[in-house]
Amino acid sequence: MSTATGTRTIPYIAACTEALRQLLREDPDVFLAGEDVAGYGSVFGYTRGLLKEFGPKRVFDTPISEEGIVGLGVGSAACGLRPIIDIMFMDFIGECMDEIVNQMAKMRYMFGGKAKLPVTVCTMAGAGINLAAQHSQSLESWLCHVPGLKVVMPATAYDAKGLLIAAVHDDNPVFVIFNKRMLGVMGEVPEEMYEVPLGQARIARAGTNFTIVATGRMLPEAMEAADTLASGGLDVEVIDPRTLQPFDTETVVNSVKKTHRALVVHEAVRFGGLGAEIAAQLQEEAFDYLDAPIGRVGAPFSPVPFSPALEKLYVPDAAKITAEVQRIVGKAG
Amino acid sequence: MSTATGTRTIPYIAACTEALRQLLREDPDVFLAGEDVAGYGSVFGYTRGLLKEFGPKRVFDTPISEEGIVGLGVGSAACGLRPIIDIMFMDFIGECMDEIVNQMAKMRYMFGGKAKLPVTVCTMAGAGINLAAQHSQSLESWLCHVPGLKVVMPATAYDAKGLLIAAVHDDNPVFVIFNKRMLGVMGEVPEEMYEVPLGQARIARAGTNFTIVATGRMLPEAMEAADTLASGGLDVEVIDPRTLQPFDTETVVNSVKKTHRALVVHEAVRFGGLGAEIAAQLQEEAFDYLDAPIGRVGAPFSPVPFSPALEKLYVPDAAKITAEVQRIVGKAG
Amino acid sequence: MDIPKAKLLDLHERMVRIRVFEEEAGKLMESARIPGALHLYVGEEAVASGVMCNLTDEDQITSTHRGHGHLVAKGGDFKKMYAELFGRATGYCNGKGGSMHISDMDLGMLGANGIVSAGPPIAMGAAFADKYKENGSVAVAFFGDGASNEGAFHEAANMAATWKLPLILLCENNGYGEFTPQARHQAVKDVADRAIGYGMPGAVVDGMDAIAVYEAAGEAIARARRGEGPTLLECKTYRFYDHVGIRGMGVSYRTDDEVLEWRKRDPIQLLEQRLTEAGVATTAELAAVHERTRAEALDAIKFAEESPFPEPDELLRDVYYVKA
Amino acid sequence: MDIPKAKLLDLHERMVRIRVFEEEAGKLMESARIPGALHLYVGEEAVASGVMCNLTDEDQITSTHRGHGHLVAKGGDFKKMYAELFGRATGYCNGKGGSMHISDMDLGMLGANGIVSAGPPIAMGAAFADKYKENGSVAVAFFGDGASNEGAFHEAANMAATWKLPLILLCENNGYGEFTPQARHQAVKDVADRAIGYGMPGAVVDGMDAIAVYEAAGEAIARARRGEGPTLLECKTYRFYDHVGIRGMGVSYRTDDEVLEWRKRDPIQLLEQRLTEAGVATTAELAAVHERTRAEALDAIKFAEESPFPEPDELLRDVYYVKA
Ligand SMILES: Cc1ncc(C[n+]2csc(CCOP(=O)(O)OP(=O)(O)O)c2C)c(N)n1
Ligand SMILES: Cc1ncc(C[n+]2csc(CCOP(=O)(O)OP(=O)(O)O)c2C)c(N)n1
Ligand SMILES: [Mg+2]
Ligand SMILES: [Mg+2]
Repeated sequence: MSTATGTRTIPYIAACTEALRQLLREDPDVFLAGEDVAGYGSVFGYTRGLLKEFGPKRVFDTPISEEGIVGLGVGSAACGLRPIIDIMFMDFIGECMDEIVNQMAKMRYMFGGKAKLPVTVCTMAGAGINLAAQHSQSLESWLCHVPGLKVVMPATAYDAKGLLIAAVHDDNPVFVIFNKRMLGVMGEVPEEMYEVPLGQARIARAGTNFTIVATGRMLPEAMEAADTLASGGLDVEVIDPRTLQPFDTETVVNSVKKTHRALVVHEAVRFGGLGAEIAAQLQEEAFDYLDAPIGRVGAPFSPVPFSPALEKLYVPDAAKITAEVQRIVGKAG
Repeated sequence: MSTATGTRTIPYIAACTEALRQLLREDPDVFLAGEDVAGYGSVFGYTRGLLKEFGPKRVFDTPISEEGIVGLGVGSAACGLRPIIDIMFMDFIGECMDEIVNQMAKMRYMFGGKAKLPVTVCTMAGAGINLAAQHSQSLESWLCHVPGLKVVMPATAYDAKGLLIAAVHDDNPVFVIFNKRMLGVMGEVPEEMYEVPLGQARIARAGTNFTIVATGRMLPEAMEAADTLASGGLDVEVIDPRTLQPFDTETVVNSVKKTHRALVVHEAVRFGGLGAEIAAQLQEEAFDYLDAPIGRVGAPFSPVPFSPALEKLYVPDAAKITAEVQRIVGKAG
Repeated sequence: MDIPKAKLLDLHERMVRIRVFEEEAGKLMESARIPGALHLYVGEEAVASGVMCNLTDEDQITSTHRGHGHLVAKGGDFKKMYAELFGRATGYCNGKGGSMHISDMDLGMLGANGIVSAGPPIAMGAAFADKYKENGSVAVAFFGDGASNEGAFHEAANMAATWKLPLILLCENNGYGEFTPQARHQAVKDVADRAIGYGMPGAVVDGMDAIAVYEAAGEAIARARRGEGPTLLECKTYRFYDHVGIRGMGVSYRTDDEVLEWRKRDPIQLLEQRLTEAGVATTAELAAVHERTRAEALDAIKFAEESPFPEPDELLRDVYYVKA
Repeated sequence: MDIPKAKLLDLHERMVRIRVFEEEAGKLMESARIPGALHLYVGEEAVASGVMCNLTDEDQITSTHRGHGHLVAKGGDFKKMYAELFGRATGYCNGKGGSMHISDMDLGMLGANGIVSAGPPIAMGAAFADKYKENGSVAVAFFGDGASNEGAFHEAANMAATWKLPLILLCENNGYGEFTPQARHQAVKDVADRAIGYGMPGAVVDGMDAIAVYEAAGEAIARARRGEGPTLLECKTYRFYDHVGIRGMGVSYRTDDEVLEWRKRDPIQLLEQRLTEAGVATTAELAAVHERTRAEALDAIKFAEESPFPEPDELLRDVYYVKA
């Protein structure tokens, strides 16, 4: 695998940039717009160099106007372009939820199928770097509840590139939710363009005794927990849904039918998070196979605190996942 | 019960108006603001007469500026007033989600407990009267996912009055989600002020064989389904959570421990709706008591269609609930 | 008037088509033959028609909750429109949109919209696409005086001005945002004044004078086509019927006098008077337009009412685009 | 200058307090002694100080992501401020807010804010409360040139004007919205021009001239206190350090020349020059202010760094108000 032609080990952030570059090269109707994505290359640096290569017609900065920015995406997509829109922090989607939910998501349906909206929205979620309550949220469950949207959350460099390309190639509105703490994570990434198909989960680690479903930044934590648990004799299967909407129920259900126990992990607040939906589906689809209730690990029911002393208690991690698996396994007796 | 002093049978809408009137009379710091709530008495008519009694200082119309309207609520509440804010249709909260989620919900926490925000937001949810995709949504699960907010959804005239009063008396931001199809529903309502305590579910119908948890407009549908099922020998308990956040898990869990089977019903889209959270909690808390998976009935995964021919297929009703209970009971064998 | 006769007659016909469409639609609503709520455009015909006479099918518009007039003026088909109001499978949106989401992408009509001020950002995006493709097209965002207080308007206006997009922000100021008079929802008299804050030209036009609208919109549109950027055009107009339907919900918020005063300036009568005075058309010729339009409307209503409802499988269709 | 000497010295002291607080805070960030990101106010001291010299603790302000300066000028306590930046239990927000949410409700400082343009709607609500209570207080919303493009600003401005609220919309135009120069985020040169569209007065002030800001803000505030409604005041200013921290992230978006040109108009030096020339204070007296402030800051930093972190149970506290 590591010697496949043109595959290098590069950081997640470079995989994002490469995907954008290739997408912009591939199709003159693709453009990239957002706050400080051009001149500055985004505050996260993931669009650096693109203005230089593609010029200000294709890559440009917008005013600080999230509702307008999404409107730019909706209107131009409806007129045949293929916009890539950046909403700097996921926390800011509250500024443009109407445009996302009542326009972008519904236009096609409301117009009886006569509109096509190939628009991609990139945004950055996640806590853990002391940015406090308004720059740390994971709000994907809002979007997943909205018919008409697709939502992906890449957890590896490979998926960051492949999901972003698939998102832009898709003829529907797709949200690509990156995680700010993953930008430096290294991974093997082919040089050429490739798609990670939307709607397909990945078995990140095969196992037989227990299933952990982990999204985004929680994937490496779950992998670490699985290692720890392995030394205790539990052979954990770890699944990365990759696409959150449409959700690949089948892969997860099949795993649980085999392992009989599962834990869902996400960074978002536990109450009302996507984990609730996944747990609900699992008990619906695999009820007779379950030896224990489906567990859920997510953030506690509070805003994200600034103090490092509290934030480290707030964000789920391998230790919490391990403990929760052990509790469930214990319970299952 | 029907002869309690000062109790009359009045419509849900009149219960709302009465609560507002009594709240405005009780406390000079209470005011009511929203689009066309004063001169016109709201497009739903539930604030009619209040301008006349309280004058334009206490009851007034705002520009069409949802973000500003919520800001009015946040800023004035932080400065000691007790605002009641109306967001005409729940579909419009996308216009003010930032103000709701990043300001209203978090200010107290971010300021280390030094702010108090006694603000109530009233809004109208629900489909079924051919208002199409942007005037029919039930988006409560977004709000329930946000720490710092409380959310109630009255399903009877009694609760409309009592929950609204409790919401305004509460020193936290509370959303009161009415349903446009319930405004004419009659119920017994005491004349005097009373609170329906936030966070307490109500057993709307006691039963032993099966639990239906139904919110808002789905309560009467669930009651009808329970009647139908009773004639088939199934003694259904129906629970109305009344408050969605904080959710009264205990009442629901206790019921399920007794009945061993449950169905959660809401008008919102099923995927990612509050039903997912309730189902997830139930299987966590009552796993060993369950004879069948927790079922969920909600709207299908599409925007709300305009055509009556489609909308009647879209909105859950007694028939769908009955069928789903029968399916679950059959499955449970 | 150095406007060609054909153009003037075109202008007139569009106005009559709106009027007739709306009167019949209003009756359908009041008699509950159709479901849902209609926001009628009667009284404001000069605005949509005056603007649309300057556009082709390649130009885009975004509309409002009061959207029938815009679609009719842009060339909307009565049959598909009425069928949509009836919620039938033959409607513009297969019955799934209804009055508030009626649209025709082929005519560049990007939808009526149930969200106040949702149009400007979308039209701004459309104008961006026009500029990007250098196709010489423009986009027009219709919105009301009430809508001008939404943040969405502000953001779209600023972006359009900053990027010199071929966008016309077309404010239909009918004096009320729903039931709230303008003076109680904004401190300015002219929404057009807001143009100054974005660095674009703004102008006020008599929205009951179809020719004035035609000419002012024509200038703004020409300017946009020349790549000189957006314009905020405010047309002072009035809705002759209520906010919703013909009689509304029976709560009075306008005086009878005010309504009568405005009705005296009926935009169709005003234009007809000018056309006959100028010898462009005879009274009989103009009356004939009304008549044949009425016949077309009644015929379309019949078609609509006889059309089938969408099949159940339509419920979940077109939530997403699916490759064929 | 017919401003009392005490007022002038007060103005100067507030500016110095901001400068010193920020320089030390910047060092703490660059040396990673504190977590998170800081947006420093250095260069803009005249604005916060000039405004705040007109306010009492009963007046409210809302701030921005660049909020330390506003809190210092409003009388913020160095110990509680630094402790907050350190994420300690003794901080203003018990360590839960940090730089971007630093606040002191007792001083009427309704929070720094991580959401651009979140301040104006909240300040508008505060101004509404002032009017409602007829307490003679005013609210001031600070916001940037970049923030003036958000819909939230627009909605708040329109509401304040419509209701004649005692609100000052105080634009700190430092020429950049994050890294985007003003000319690329809006077509107007003066944000103050937007006032016209709301029907309120607007004015441009030299934001490096503390006395000019003091006087212009004083007028607007007096007007608001008289019940005559809001004003949009734009102060042209500049941030001497980067958008985030002192050196930022090393991507250049301003020329060195531009920065140097603005630094020549250091607002503190400008004021000190005027004060000494007018004989209001000697150079030594002014220097003493810097010195004692620096000592206070270092002392406060020591206090902060020695303070305990919040206990784990603080995590779930104050999500809701709970009756005692
Ligand atoms: C975001 C949003 N807020 C409120 C409404 C409810 N509403 C529908 S029409 C309307 C009035 C719009 O006024 P204006 O823009 O002047 O248009 P007009 O009806 O006068 O043509 C309102 C408030 C809505 N549909 N969307
Ligand atoms: C709603 C929102 N959008 C974007 C950002 C990211 N952001 C933080 S500061 C900033 C620039 C603000 O510019 P301006 O208002 O001019 O203030 P300045 O930083 O120049 O003081 C941006 C875009 C944000 N915090 N909130
Ligand atoms: Mg209007
Ligand atoms: Mg700035």
